Amino acid sequence: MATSSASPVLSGLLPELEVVRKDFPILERMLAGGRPLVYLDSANTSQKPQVVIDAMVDHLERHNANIARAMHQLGAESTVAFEDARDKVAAFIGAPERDEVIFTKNASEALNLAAHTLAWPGDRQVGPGDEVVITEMEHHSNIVPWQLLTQRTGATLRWFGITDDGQLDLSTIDDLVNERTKVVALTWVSNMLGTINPIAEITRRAHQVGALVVVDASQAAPQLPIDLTAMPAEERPDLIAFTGHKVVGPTGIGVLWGSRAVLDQLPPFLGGGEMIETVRMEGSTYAPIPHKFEAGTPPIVEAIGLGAAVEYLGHLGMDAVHAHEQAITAYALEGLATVPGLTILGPTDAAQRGGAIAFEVDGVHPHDIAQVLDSRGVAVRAGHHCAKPAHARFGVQSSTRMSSYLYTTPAEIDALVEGLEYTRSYFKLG
Amino acid sequence: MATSSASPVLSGLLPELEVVRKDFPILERMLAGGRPLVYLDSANTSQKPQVVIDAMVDHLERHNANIARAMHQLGAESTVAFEDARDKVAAFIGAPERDEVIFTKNASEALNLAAHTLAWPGDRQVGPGDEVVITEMEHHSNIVPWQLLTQRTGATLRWFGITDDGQLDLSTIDDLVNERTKVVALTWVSNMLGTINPIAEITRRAHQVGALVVVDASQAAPQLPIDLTAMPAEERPDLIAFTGHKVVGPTGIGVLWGSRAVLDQLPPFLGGGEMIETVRMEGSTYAPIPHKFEAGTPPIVEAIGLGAAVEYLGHLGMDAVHAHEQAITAYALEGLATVPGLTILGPTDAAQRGGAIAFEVDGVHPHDIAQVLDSRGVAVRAGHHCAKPAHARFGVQSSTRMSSYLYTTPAEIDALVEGLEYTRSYFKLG
Amino acid sequence: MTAQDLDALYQEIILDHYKNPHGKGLREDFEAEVHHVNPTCGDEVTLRVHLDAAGVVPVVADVSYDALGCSISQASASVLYDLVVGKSVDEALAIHEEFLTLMQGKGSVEPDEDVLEDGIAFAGVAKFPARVKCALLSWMAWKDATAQAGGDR
Amino acid sequence: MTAQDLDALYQEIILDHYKNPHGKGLREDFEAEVHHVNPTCGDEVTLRVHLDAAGVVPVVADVSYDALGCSISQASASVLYDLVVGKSVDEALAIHEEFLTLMQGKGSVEPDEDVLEDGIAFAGVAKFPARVKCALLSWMAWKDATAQAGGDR
Ligand SMILES: Cc1ncc(COP(=O)(O)O)c(C=O)c1O
Ligand SMILES: Cc1ncc(COP(=O)(O)O)c(C=O)c1O
Repeated sequence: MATSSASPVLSGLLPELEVVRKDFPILERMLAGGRPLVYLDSANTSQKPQVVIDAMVDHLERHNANIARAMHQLGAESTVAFEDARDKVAAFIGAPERDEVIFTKNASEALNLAAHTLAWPGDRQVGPGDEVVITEMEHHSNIVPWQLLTQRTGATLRWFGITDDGQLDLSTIDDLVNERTKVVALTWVSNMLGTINPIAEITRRAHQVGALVVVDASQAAPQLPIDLTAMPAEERPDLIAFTGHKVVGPTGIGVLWGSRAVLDQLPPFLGGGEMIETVRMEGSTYAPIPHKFEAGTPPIVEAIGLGAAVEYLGHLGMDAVHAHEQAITAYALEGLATVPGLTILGPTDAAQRGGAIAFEVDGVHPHDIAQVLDSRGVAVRAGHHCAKPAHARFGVQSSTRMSSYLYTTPAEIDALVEGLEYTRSYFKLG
Repeated sequence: MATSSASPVLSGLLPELEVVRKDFPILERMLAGGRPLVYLDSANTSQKPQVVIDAMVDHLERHNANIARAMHQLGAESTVAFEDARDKVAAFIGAPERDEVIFTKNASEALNLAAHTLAWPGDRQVGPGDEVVITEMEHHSNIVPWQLLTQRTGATLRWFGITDDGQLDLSTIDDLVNERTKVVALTWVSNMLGTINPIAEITRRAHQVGALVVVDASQAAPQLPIDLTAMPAEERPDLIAFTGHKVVGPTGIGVLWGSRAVLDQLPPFLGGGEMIETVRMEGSTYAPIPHKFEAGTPPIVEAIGLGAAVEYLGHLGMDAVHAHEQAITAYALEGLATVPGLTILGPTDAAQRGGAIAFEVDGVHPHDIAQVLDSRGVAVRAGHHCAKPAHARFGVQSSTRMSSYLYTTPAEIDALVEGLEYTRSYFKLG
Repeated sequence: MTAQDLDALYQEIILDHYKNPHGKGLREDFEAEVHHVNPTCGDEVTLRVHLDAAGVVPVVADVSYDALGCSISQASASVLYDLVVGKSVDEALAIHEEFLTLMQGKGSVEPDEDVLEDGIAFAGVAKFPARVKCALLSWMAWKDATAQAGGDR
Repeated sequence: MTAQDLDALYQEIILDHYKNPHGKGLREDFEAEVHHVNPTCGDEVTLRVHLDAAGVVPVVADVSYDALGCSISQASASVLYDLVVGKSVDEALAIHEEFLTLMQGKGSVEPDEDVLEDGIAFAGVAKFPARVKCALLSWMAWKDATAQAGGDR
């Protein structure tokens, strides 16, 4: 199936793709029925290279200890490994300061950290009369926290709509983002439509009215080179969230990057060990960032795994990863267009979108498509992909989504397209 | 050093201790200077048996996929493995219902989940005039969340004091726990003093006045057999928190157990994917427990590691683990008593305490003790152990803490005691 | 899963019900209406129950529904309609119980064709944990609506 | 670490200052008082700075302090006292700079005995990241207090 022998040669693919694939043990997996795995669900979670797994195992087998608090050799090794991981993540996104990188458990916690701390007294507190702006194409993890915040504080939630071709409808921006706007929270790359949003432009406008900009980079970080330091300050978001398991790292780890100025303004979120300066029963004072937002024992081995992951991506080069994604996406868009009755949701120009492609096939429900594909070893996602409002916007209740990553081959896309044809015949759609 | 040949034979030790130790790869580690590791910092974090590491590696190399949402074979495997881990954790604590087990990132998040959700509208909301009762011997992670809750809601924080011999001072219980009390939050086993608190008695009193009882079981779960179902309802806490990395599991995973009745009363905490029933831009409805409190991609591989960990403990038998801990603790208390100028903080009867033993040595600061011990391969903790108020209660600013676990040998205790004698001579204390 | 498993899942009977669902649509006579969602995938059903309480035992006079979902969830609503309408509420609840047992049996329960009729085609679904929820969506909604209509006293 | 490392860390000079700290205690003449904590371990220092601004350049007239902490943090406060009291604020800040460079050098910086005097004994501490904070606690407090007293204009 997914061997290079059968692959067409596309320009833009990662050099030595077959060698890169060998880094990922799971890609050798044979599924029931003797089929090789064709993993096209990377926007859901990415697979892990051996070096990430090995970094975690080495830590657990040789260096495991709690960090910061421990005054012995293992504790020192563990602390250094954990803080090195922070350096690596900071380098990965070009963070102006390494202490601006906060480790959370996933992107959802990072986004909730932002939304929760804005509810409590502080320079940025959101209250009645204030407005929070999101978009209709957000993942639920960037919708529900803001619904809870606005419901609980009496603020108003507003949102950007989506155009028919799957872009944010910016025609209303001057109305939506106004002097009452306290926060603009939006995704960089949509996990359903694939749309890449104009973060710089929206941030500039939001900053003009003094609003905080929170960017969900969960789908951007795996695919786009990010260099926060290189961004002009007025176009640089204030807070950025992403999740470890989508950038070839483990589960249990996410990142909130925030500018020091903003993080210093936010009150603490989770309280507990490590985030304090001093504790008395009558009251406590808090440590500076990043510790202020890292209560309790952090995901140590997970941070170390994430450090190895972003280093791995760095070695491949995020430009190369992005080019690969675009080449595969273009090839997939072409292939999918040959399937009768198939409609793509979102932009159809590979250069303007991420690698997640959601589609419908007339006459077959997404679950049934995913099930038939699965019987052929092809793993895709079916459902609402945690983006119900975006689905509702297009009048569909669910869709099928294929999503590639740096290890995806053109032959795997061929397997998908063949699988879809087989699905149509299985359900007797002429 | 830590070999069985030199060990005295104590009754109560785990059978085949040397074989058990072979399960933990890190225990073979040689430190700088060619010294074997003597790890006496298990109350800080425990070491991991090979089976936990292997379970994680197998998942990452062969079954990695996101859970619940995925409709393919890997997704099904991953979901089953994750939910099996929930079953194992439920069995480990004798939970009345497996869906009452919520996965968090650590104990701190679990305690914050409780404290945060009590701030928002719901049947249990805490407000002005209400009282929250904690104790002076809590870990910071069970102090700061309640300080934040009471500060933010206008409620009052009160606390149990500690007697001179390191027990909770219950003489004031009828005053402290009264009809204004909404929450009583306390630790089962102190991580500094080792005290085991009378959870049943305090819960009974709290339930009489209708207060919610939150128990921090971070130090109890590793050491004491827990069977929630066997507890009389009036003595069963409403919420219990513990952390994976102290029960031979990985970092990045914690547990909040709560009775369904109480969890159903609490509003959502983190909002996002997986915790919803349906999402519209105008508002959302939420999934039933456990998902309601598990927003976003959970710590999947960490839950699987934790499942393997509690299964491992189950195979050893928590009664046997507890007996081992008591035997080692008794031996350690005896050995420490021979060191001139050494004072133990907390109860000195091994049968009435957990395995963490904090102490002072006249004329040497805890950091210096820990440093000298480290030069001999003996890993202990020095500082306030995230229990500043308990230290302040005894007029000390920091202490040295040794903490054993199921893999600790009497010979390791001997190494500690010898190390302390060496420390005294190093600092020229007669 | 293999191609064989696939055929076990998608029995002809299921595909027939999917293409031509019985009793579909929302009708006006009803005592209770519920809306159930499968949060994992978003499948939805709105379902109404109409009970006839005139006789000695209440009878399921109609089950009308509007469902969005996959072939399994659509077909199971259609089979539900066939199996319960016209039965006494007690009989219908017994059938519900039997179907539930089949679906939760992980493939180890032998279905009774006399009771479940076309429902036996779902035996293959029981082997796919991810799809069991699809098959049960309308059945759970029906039980809920029946309880709200007072049918389960 | 090895026994050798241990001796590099605990130089005799450090142990002497620890046993007999110079300038310890809080004295009444001061323009600024600060309280610094090492959150990791809880070590604390309360430190007062008294500047004499009568002359052309302000001079550090006194540094008085009360500290709770390990041998390293106590000894470094004592050495701080010796090194800065009597110096002009500018000189003292230069010494501070030099000490900071030494401590952050991970063991690769060669200390200048003419400037740091007994402070060179801390060269061994620089190899122990966990202890660098101990050595710097009172020095950071002094800088902060000096700034508050207007000494760093
Ligand atoms: C009694 C107690 N509570 C809470 C915690 C916090 O656990 P974690 O740091 O894993 O959140 C600890 C351990 O550090 C503890 O000993
Ligand atoms: C755009 C987007 N935002 C947020 C998330 C949430 O990430 P996590 O589930 O790791 O918290 C995801 C992935 O599920 C996503 O695709």
